[in-house]
Amino acid sequence: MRLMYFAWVRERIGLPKEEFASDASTVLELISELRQREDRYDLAFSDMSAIRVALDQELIEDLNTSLEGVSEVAFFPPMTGG
Amino acid sequence: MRLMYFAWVRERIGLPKEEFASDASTVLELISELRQREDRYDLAFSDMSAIRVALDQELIEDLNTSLEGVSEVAFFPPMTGG
Amino acid sequence: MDIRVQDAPFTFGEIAQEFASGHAHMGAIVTFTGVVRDSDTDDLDYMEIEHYPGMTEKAIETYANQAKERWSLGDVLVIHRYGVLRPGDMIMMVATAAPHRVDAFQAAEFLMDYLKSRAPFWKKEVTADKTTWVEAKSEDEDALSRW
Amino acid sequence: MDIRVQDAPFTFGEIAQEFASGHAHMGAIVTFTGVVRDSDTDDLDYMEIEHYPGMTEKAIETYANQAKERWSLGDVLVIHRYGVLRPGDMIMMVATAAPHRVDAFQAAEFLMDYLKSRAPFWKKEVTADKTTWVEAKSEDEDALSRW
Repeated sequence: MRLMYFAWVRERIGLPKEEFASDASTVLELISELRQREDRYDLAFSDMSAIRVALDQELIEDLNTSLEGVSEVAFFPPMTGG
Repeated sequence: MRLMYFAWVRERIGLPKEEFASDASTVLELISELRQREDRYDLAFSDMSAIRVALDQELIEDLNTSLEGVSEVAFFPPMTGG
Repeated sequence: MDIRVQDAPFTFGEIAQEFASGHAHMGAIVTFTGVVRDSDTDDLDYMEIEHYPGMTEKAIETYANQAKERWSLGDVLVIHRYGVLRPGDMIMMVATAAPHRVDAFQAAEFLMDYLKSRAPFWKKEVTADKTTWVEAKSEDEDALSRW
Repeated sequence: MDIRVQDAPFTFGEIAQEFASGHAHMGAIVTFTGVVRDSDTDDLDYMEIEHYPGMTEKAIETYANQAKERWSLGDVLVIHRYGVLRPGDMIMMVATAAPHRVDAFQAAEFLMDYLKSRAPFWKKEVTADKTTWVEAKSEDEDALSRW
């Protein structure tokens, strides 16, 4: 799947996006996998209250949401538009 | 004092304004005097719930307000600006 | 503060652009524009707006000052026309500039509610076969109670 | 419905004028314009807005459709810029046209509240000596609860 990072999440991880092969069945499992990869991921996801998630460009509220059929997962801080 | 009439009050009375010498001490007394002058005044003031009053260009709520020192009294229907 | 009561048309876009420019500390600009609506049967020939010269300007200034006391505002503009207007013509506009959006919105709505029911304007609608004074709506009067 | 996400500047007044014209059954036009505010110490060099191409347009369209379902609206326009903006530059605008003023105001406020906290934009402020990601405000999140 494609992972997308925005704003300071992008800066902490050091990438705007990447392809990542994962067997995670939920968002929470995917985050655990990423945190174990490297410190920069662990740091980026250390405070999940500051992270928002979109699956295929739709915001989700619950980190237990299934990743089945999802091709793009985006992680970013709370939005500051307007 | 100067009396001013607007919108359908003006049309019913048939004048935009007039000078009128009155000894009325309140707005209510002035209206009674006017109603006794002629039918067109009586008709214009027959439903006071549909009439708004300004003294020297300030809206008033209470018809018992004193006319002391007032030089301009205006009568008109509820306003429809905007 | 800029208050204009006039029979001449105004160009909303130009005035809005000028109002919105050059306020480096005002993050939020709100405008409201009132347009003459045609009747449901599209037969409105024209609308005629009467006002009370002198009182009109004073009343609008009073409400604009009240808005500046209640909200954090950088600037306020009100233009209101009188005379003959046709469907699609712009009757009036309000513009507010504030550091934050809530103040700009609230002040503009407050001004609109007061202009509707407390500024001395009266509207007459003229079609081919009749002339009608627009009646004040009870919901416009009720709208004032929220302030 | 007209939704534009762009890095190019836009001329608020021209777009507002065009939007407000030619709606003979829409009596009320509301616009909101967001302007880059300088810092309290006037040292903001520029702001950089990042967004999520694709999702941004979809999210705005979703909220605009929700507004059209909730209120009686004739038309909706949203423009939001991304990229580098300087103090005084216009970041975004919303415009709504409705038969009555309450719908036009409510829809514009609803859209603003959702654009603030639910459209994927992020602002970074750059001064001579530091770079800061703007933090989301709890009052912006709270504002959503009224809808």
